Amino acid sequence: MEIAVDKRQNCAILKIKGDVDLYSSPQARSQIIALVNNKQFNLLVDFTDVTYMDSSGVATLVEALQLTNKNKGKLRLYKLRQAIRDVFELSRLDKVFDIYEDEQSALHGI
Amino acid sequence: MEIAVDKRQNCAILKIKGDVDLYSSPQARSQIIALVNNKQFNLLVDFTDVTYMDSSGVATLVEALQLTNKNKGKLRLYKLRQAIRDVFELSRLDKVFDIYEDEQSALHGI
Amino acid sequence: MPQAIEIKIPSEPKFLKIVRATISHVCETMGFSQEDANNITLAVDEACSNIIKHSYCGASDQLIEVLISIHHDRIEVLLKDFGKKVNVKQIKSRELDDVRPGGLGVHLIKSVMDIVNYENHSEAGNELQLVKYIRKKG
Amino acid sequence: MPQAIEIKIPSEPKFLKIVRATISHVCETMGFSQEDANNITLAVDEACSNIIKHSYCGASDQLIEVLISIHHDRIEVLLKDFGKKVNVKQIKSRELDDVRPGGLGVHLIKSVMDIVNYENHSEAGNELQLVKYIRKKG
Ligand SMILES: Nc1ncnc2c1ncn2[C@@H]1O[C@H](COP(=O)(O)OP(=O)(O)O)[C@@H](O)[C@H]1O
Ligand SMILES: Nc1ncnc2c1ncn2[C@@H]1O[C@H](COP(=O)(O)OP(=O)(O)O)[C@@H](O)[C@H]1O
Repeated sequence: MEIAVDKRQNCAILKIKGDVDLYSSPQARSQIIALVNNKQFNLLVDFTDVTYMDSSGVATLVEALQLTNKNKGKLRLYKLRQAIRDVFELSRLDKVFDIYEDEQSALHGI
Repeated sequence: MEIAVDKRQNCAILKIKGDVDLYSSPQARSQIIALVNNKQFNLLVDFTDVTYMDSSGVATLVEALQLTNKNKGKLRLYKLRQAIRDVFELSRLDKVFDIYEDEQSALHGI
Repeated sequence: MPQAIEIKIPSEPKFLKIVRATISHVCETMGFSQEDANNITLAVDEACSNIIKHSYCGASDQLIEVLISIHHDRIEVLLKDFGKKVNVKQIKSRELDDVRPGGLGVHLIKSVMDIVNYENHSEAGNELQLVKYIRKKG
Repeated sequence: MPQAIEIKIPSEPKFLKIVRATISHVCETMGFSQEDANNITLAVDEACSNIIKHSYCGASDQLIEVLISIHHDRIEVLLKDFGKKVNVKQIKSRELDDVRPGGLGVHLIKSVMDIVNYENHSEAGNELQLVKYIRKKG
């Protein structure tokens, strides 16, 4: 897994590539925490190239959601393929997260 | 592996998708032989979506080459990714086959 | 006799991808739908993660055995570890309404698989049997 | 102790993809170049194909064992079958100039791997040891 971070307007776009699993999610977690520590409270996550995600990836995102919420920021996810939507649905978290179709709609009104 | 066959001018374009290995190459072989039996002697093979090829795939293509040559036809391959070029090179067959960059150059002068 | 595939890996997270690739390919050859194949792969992956985290407390040099049996109507996956014996009653995800990081793996495994069976009567370690039936289309 | 991964599959061509996915992932985690990883995957795949074709004469219900050892400087792959004993002297590809279908597998294996060692002193079947060292970049 690799994460490229791109600053746009008042948010950071995290473009994640590869599998987010028990092996890689600690790295995702520390990159997200580093952004929040740098006062980056609006996070957009681009899932276009996320090929797999397990519950440790979901846990990382729940933590990111709590961190951004606490700081009155936003966490928005977009371009999830079906298998990844299914993980959120099975976890009953599809309503807890703000999930968008694409970057444009995720950026809207942030 | 799947092969879609498309008739174009005086040739058949075989678009192969997936891994060509000991499991799938018998199917590739029988599709090629069926085309030759139908007097289709000019064969173009599009490798864009060929993700892997082993020596049984190479063997199938050598047979196709012999069949088309015998019938004064042509066999042309194009859009090979590096790993597949390497298999031809390791087999010292990169000069035996007519290998092209893309469909347009492969169709030229056929 | 069913066809069998066996994989042994060290309890190291970076090798879980091997288990996923194997399960997903086996499911594909068996005729599971893409959705079921993805879900079964997720369930087996979660179960392996739990072995690493809980049975082996994060140690990466222990053994995980994955035994896959291909039946005409179902896939059976048996996961074996040789770590701390689990109290089977404690294997339970958090309440889903109590949103917090973690505590979802067992819920995912149980939502996805038709049979989920923890056993540890054997000499050392634990066994988890996971079964999923092929859904007939239409 | 080196890390070890073990896979057992039936001698059925459709399962070779599992072996390839495993080898290719292991090579990637070990730091082999993409080219070397592809080549090692090819070599192991060719060796498994030869077991199916020659040791097992095409039977698809026999056992292939793949033992992978990860060393800091090399990957070692040991392939075991329990079929017809090979006459090691007969294991030879065709002359490369004699272009005809087939007869390339052993050539590919030998071109790619640093050590290729056929043995069959054991009770039943054959063992093939394949070793590839990691090339230091630059
Ligand atoms: N293989 C296992 N060995 C021991 N305990 C386990 C095992 N799998 C699950 N458990 C127990 O079940 C609980 C719930 O597991 P899970 O839903 O996967 O969430 P998490 O692993 O994030 O805690 C774990 O916290 C643990 O106490
Ligand atoms: N595992 C094996 N068991 C027995 N014979 C083998 C084995 N591998 C290779 N051989 C012998 O070596 C020859 C060359 O193998 P190879 O180069 O792979 O070409 P092919 O398999 O197409 O004949 C085979 O024809 C066979 O006689």
